Amino acid sequence: MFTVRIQSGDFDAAAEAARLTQGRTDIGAVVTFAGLCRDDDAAGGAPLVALTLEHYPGMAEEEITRLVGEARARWPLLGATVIHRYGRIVPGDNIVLVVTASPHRGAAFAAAEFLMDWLKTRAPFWKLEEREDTNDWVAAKDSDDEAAGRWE
Amino acid sequence: MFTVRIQSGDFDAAAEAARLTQGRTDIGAVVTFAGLCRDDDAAGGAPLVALTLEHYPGMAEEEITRLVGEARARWPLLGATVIHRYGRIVPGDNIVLVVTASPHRGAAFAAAEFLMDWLKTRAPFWKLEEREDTNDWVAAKDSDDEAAGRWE
Amino acid sequence: MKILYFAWVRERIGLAGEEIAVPETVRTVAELAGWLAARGEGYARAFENPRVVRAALDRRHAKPDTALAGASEIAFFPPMTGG
Amino acid sequence: MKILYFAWVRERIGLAGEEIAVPETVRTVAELAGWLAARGEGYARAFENPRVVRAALDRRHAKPDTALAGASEIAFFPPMTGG
Repeated sequence: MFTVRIQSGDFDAAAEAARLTQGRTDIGAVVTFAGLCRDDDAAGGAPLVALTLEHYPGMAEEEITRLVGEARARWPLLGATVIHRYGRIVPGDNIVLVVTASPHRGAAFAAAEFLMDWLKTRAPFWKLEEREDTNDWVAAKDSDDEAAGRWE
Repeated sequence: MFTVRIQSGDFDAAAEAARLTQGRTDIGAVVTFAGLCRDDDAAGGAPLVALTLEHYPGMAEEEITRLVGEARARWPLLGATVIHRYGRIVPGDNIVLVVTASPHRGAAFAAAEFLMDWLKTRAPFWKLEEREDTNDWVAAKDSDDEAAGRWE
Repeated sequence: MKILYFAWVRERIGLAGEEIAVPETVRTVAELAGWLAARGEGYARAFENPRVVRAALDRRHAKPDTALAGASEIAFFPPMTGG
Repeated sequence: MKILYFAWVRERIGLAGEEIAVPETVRTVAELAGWLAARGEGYARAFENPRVVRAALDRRHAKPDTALAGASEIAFFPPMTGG
């Protein structure tokens, strides 16, 4: 089962992982990645109040679906779920979920990491940081381009 | 919070992950690995009825605690939970859980994979495969030694 | 042609999207960005550093030299920061 | 000295563990394995390929040339297959 959802509400990581494995005996490894909103206290900066995630409706789901297809072409996946939230998110809350299921752990780990790396650089989402004194768009990180580049 | 448990009963992956993040805003990434008993249908073999996991009480917990310490020395972890079951386990059931929490996804992924690779080759557990016609001890895999070796 | 703007590209232009009749002489993504930049101050600021503005044509990532061809929807936005 | 056996080492020897007075001439893990192998048929089968039997001394992985020194517990077992 392969699922991609873009939603404003929270997700239940456990329920999503359970949906991939229930009633099956061919899955040996399930890797779940949850990305959370972190109060990173930028050096000298004011505390983060919230993130607002803007997205490109339609393309967000289509692009992530293409990434899942690419992951399936590279690794023997028996299931995958990707959920990305949009809207206002406060520190400690979930932002993104990736679950991969495979007979073997190496494939499940690699596919989850691949999906996260590519999500960061290709899924059309933009983070606006709301701090006590300012609102700023988050700048893309070179380290994310490098992380995605290692799969090419 | 760092936790190692060896138990015969099942675990709740979601509850364990939630315990690591609740009330905190400094965690950006949580990686959860669940290893399941798979009916692998060895070529021409009879179906797997169950696995029985034997372990070395005392040493199992101590050795995994040492591996968690090694992971903490290598990556900036804010929490980790490792649970390994023993006893009779049927296809589809959980065997092992690794949860890692970190500010950044790269560290959480790497630490979870490191812990799984080293668990496979260093934690004192042995699997007895119960099939319809035979009971056999699982042989260690060269691929597991190679997976562990890449961290040295 | 339907043109969409996201994040600070949207804020600078002051519009989430618009329907524009693009001249036939404007053939690529980069040419469209340059043509839009001449429409006013907000557009000029949005495209002041064209290398950091990304584009999608009919909801697929496009490069500066990608031909607009018969595309019906184009979006301009900053490098992505989701995940 | 407390000696423990696991998995097929335990099955071949027919014991999960035993308390044995090890002669002082037996100084290393490999020497102890060799000395045990001479105790009977089950032991001989357990240690017939000494390279595949692993050991832990006081619950830490040990190598064939690790000295028994003052250890109080040693365990012999096949390569591990957990996880």
